[in-house]
Amino acid sequence: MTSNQVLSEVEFNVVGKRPVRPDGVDKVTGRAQYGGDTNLTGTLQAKVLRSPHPHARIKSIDTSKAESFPGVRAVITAKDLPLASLSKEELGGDYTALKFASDHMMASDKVLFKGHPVAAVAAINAHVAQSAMDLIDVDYEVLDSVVDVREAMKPGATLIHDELRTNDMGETADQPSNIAAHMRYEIGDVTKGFADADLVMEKEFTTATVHQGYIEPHNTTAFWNSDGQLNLWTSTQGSFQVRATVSNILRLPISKVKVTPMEIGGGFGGKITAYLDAICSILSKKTGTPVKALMSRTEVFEASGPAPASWMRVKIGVKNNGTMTAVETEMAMDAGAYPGSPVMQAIVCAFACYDVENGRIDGYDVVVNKPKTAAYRAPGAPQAAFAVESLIDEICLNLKIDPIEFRLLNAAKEGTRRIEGLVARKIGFVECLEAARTHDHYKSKVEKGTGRGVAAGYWPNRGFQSSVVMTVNYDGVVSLIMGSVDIGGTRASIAQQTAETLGIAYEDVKPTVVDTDSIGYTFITGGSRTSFATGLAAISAAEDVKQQMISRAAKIWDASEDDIEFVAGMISHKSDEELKLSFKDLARQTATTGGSISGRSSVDPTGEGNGYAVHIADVAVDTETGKTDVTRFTAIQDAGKAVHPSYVEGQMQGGAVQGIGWALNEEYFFDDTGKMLNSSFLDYRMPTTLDLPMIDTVIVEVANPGHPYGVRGVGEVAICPPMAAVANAVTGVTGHRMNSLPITPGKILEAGWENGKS
Amino acid sequence: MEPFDFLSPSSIDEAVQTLASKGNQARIMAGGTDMLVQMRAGRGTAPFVVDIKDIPELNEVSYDASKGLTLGAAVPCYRIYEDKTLSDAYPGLMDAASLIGGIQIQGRASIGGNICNAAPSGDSIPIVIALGGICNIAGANGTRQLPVEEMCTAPGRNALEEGEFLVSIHFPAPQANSGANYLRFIPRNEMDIAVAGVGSSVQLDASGQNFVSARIALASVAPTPVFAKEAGDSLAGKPVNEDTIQAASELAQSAAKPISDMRGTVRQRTHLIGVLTRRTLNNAIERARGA
Amino acid sequence: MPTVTQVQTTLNGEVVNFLCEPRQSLLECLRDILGMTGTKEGCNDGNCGACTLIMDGRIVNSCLVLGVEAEGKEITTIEGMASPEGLHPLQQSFLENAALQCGICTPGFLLASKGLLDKEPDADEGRIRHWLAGNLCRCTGYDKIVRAVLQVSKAK
Amino acid sequence: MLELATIFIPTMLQEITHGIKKLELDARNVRQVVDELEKAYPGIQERLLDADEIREGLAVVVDGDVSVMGMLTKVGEQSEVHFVPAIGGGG
Repeated sequence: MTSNQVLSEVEFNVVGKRPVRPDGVDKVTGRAQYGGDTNLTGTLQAKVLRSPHPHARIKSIDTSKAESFPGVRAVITAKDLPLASLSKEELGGDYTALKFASDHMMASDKVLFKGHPVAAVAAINAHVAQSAMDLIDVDYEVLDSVVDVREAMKPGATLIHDELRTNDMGETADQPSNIAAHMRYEIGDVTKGFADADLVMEKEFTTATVHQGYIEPHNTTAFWNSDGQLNLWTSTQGSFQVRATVSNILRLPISKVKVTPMEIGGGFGGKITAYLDAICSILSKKTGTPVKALMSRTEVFEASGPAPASWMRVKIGVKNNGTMTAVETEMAMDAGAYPGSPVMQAIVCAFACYDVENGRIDGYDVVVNKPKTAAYRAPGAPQAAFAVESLIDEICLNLKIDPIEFRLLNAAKEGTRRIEGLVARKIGFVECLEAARTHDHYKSKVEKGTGRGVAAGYWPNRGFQSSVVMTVNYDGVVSLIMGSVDIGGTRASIAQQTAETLGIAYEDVKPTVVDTDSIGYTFITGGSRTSFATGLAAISAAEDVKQQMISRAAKIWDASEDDIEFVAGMISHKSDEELKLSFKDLARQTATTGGSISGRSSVDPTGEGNGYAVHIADVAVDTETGKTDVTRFTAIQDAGKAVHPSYVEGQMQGGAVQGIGWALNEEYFFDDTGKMLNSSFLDYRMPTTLDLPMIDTVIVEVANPGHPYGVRGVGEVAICPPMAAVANAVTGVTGHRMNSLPITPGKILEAGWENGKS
Repeated sequence: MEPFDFLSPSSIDEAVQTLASKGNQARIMAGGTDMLVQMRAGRGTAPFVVDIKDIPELNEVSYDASKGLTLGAAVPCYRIYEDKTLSDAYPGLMDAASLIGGIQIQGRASIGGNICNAAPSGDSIPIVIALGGICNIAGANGTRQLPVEEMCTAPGRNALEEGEFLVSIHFPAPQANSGANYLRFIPRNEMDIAVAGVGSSVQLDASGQNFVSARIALASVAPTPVFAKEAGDSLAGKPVNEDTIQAASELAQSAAKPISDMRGTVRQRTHLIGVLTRRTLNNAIERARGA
Repeated sequence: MPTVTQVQTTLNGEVVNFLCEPRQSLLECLRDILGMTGTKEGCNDGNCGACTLIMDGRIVNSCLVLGVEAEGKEITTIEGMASPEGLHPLQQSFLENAALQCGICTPGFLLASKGLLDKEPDADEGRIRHWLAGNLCRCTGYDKIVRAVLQVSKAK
Repeated sequence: MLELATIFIPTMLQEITHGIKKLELDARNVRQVVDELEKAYPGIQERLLDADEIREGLAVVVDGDVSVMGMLTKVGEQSEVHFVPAIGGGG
């Protein structure tokens, strides 16, 4: 049994192969230029002064000592932001949204989390900036803080925003509250569904705040030129997103802002939000020189956006044969200091694996005194999957039904209507479950002292806008220009789709990621959309090239375009066998037939890729110490079509391992007031090489009907099943249901003590 | 980081003079793996950093089966576990040296530095105490010796007077039929701070069935590493069996005065001390019998 | 102004002189003074391994080495791993095995792996996992990295 | 005879539609859908729209395709129209 299987339905020439990535050599030789490697002549270094308090009113800020510190060139506070100088009327639009965005970048009146920026210094180097920053006096009036999501929801809880009122799908509540929004979706008759059940189980689950843990800290370099043009070189998942944020906060027309995305050292959703860009921009405007900022690891933990902690209640009714009759969940996720947790996305994902007639989901978006949460790989879905898949495991144990059989019995398939109402098109969940059932891992004996858990997950994989331009060089090599930042190999996967469409060699496509002035709007790299949506743009641009090449051939042969076809990289006359040109031959002749050829496309695909995954985890537990070890792990996932199977496997393995970390050891420790206590890689315990086995993979390929090669998108769903798979495995060996993440050794011991075992 | 001047004396005398002239303005650096992190966080910054790695005595590793081991205070961990003679003679020391940080840290961090850093969780300290390590300290008034168990006085504070520095640690020669082991409990398998740690050394009689003596020390369960003297002493002259080991582990538990923090609760830590004491004693016994 | 010290070191086989402040780490000196940005900063406190380089034959975190300590040392960074003849076998293996996604941890992993295989050319999976525990990667789940190192290890 | 589009009323707005979960309408785009809904159930428009665009956090889905044309999105005969949570992205 090989450890990496690909269950292919269709073979292509380039798509589905494993070429070396175009940016590979630069990345193994240290030549690749990441954001932090940017070094323009005369660059100043910036440091951001951050609040030591999770909740406080800023009474005054005295920057005078810092300003006069030798080597300091500028000091700014929120007073330097347009929010401070323009009236509500001048700002127009949604004043609250702008205030939230601007205050998140730098607090104007209150700090809402430890690490909240209050001032920034630009100096000749980072040491000087740091020393000067320590001289800034901020007078705070410390306020009570609220940290726990359920505490924050209680009536009478300390209010974080005086004006925030619950938005119940367009209806605003009368009283202020920390509940920013509530949303409910319901299908069928839930009461009747539960009444029809033979067994109804209900449990509560919680998960801790976790971080994406990308290894490269946030960084940016800004240069606000004297002509008014603002240039940014930064590490981001979305250069256009940075442009939008900066232009919004600084009240600049977007055309005045150019963002050059540098190589990015990981993001997983956490590098969608722009934290440093506006700050460096203002410092650059004040100093007239480029200004660069690099977050420390502590700043990354305390002041970028982690994934929310959550509380969830899940209730499931089943018949004795295992058929689900009704489901219900309430989910509350903490948004951090400003509204916008991913709970609304969790609503779509929570029960999307199952075909169930009756269901109700309530989601609450709750503000607390923690850093504002950001996207993290399938935002919202992993928490929901942990709760739902854990309870399903409990039901399987109760009914003595095999967990894969149970899921097969209830699996969502083509035509299944989800609770929010949408109907599944062709999806591969059943195929994933079947691949799991027949996998060597699942058939193997469970070792003594070890438990085995199974869990599933779902992510919709929606499309969004992408733009691609490609030019045909005279040597037949195609320059592929795109706006999608390459985090994990998308240059390769887009080049492969381009080569496949043009019928040319992969090596004859040269991809480049360009700045916001050089390509049409392109949405973030995230949400498992890039290989799918930017792939669609590349395919469409390649079709544009093909059409133009047909018209060139028509000129050369003095034939009608209708008589010419472009098949597998050959341009030929349909009826005259003599008239035939390879892509390269014709490329050479473009100079004399009207000049270079450029293809272009901007797309905004509307369908969903619908990713499903099933994971199997074996976890050994030392019941005397509570220590866990993942001894075997298999990730099975429907990729639709794996464009580059190695990088698909990498996404599956990486997602699984982030999930294993989330399951077992990763968490923000906060004191009672909301101060993070473990803001380092030493104490925020991400898995190391020594904590893991090889991660076996099975790529299932059930083609996505919405993409010519069947691509679905693969990055997100891989993180949805592992927490429950691991938790279910731990339950298997300890006999205790672990309903709170992370499942630390301490919690395992406590569970044993409470139940009078071990 | 605040600016500092970097001084690297090349002899003990020079170091003594340097430290005497700078007084409390100087901070001593060996591997720097703890110190640089602290200074970067604004803790313990000083106008002068005195690097003692150029001093020959601080790099000394001399082992003699009859005299024991003298381990220079700046000797990085890898030199212990990569030296087969040393790791055979002091397997407990090897246990600790090979789990401080990752391989990169072990290329720089030293046992001496670990002791002077005086963290309650210092991974090498319990085993050095269990092995009866003695600190050789140099200062303006000459040299003095101090048992390792007296070196740590509070979290991050050691018994060195101003102007003094640790030159080396001396370990008695391993006795016949002796063995030692250090284990810590961490949630991951590497790169972590001990939730609890136990170092045990035992000497058995020729039959291997009875304890001659034992020393047990604990990490992460008090403001300083703990020498659980009564726990070790309880084994002297006793037969090797589950009951005597259990009794010793219970004494070790009562010597532990842990707090609850983000790494663990009082109950968890006390429980772990019991488990780890048993496990380290059993491993040490096995090594003693195999030796 | 803070004291500035001249440091002479052998960097990737060449003798190099540079001026630095004592408080500057070797990582800073490489990146900010010498312009060698292949060595990456991930945490600046010795817990991620992104800044790993080889100093006198040992792998170290360059964020925990002062620039002044490089005096008289021999240092290998990622920039010194490939030769004009081509990539180092580990670099080639990382490419072929897709052992990198974002690539930020890659230089550190390559240097750490080189440090291992230079000493133990036949390191097995267990040894590789133990040796690389000080290098964090968040993208790959380590599987392909370990395989890439194993491939070179077995080749020897 | 013209076939009507089926509009699924989000659960939270069914209080406005007196418990009606879905209804059929003659509408050729999302704007007409909203207009028709407002005619039948005054007050529903302001729950769906914000400044004449679909409210932030919501997406209109017509026949399984997420609308990218907002109020201009075409609604066909026998189309299914849903107002569902918007989905962003992760990593």
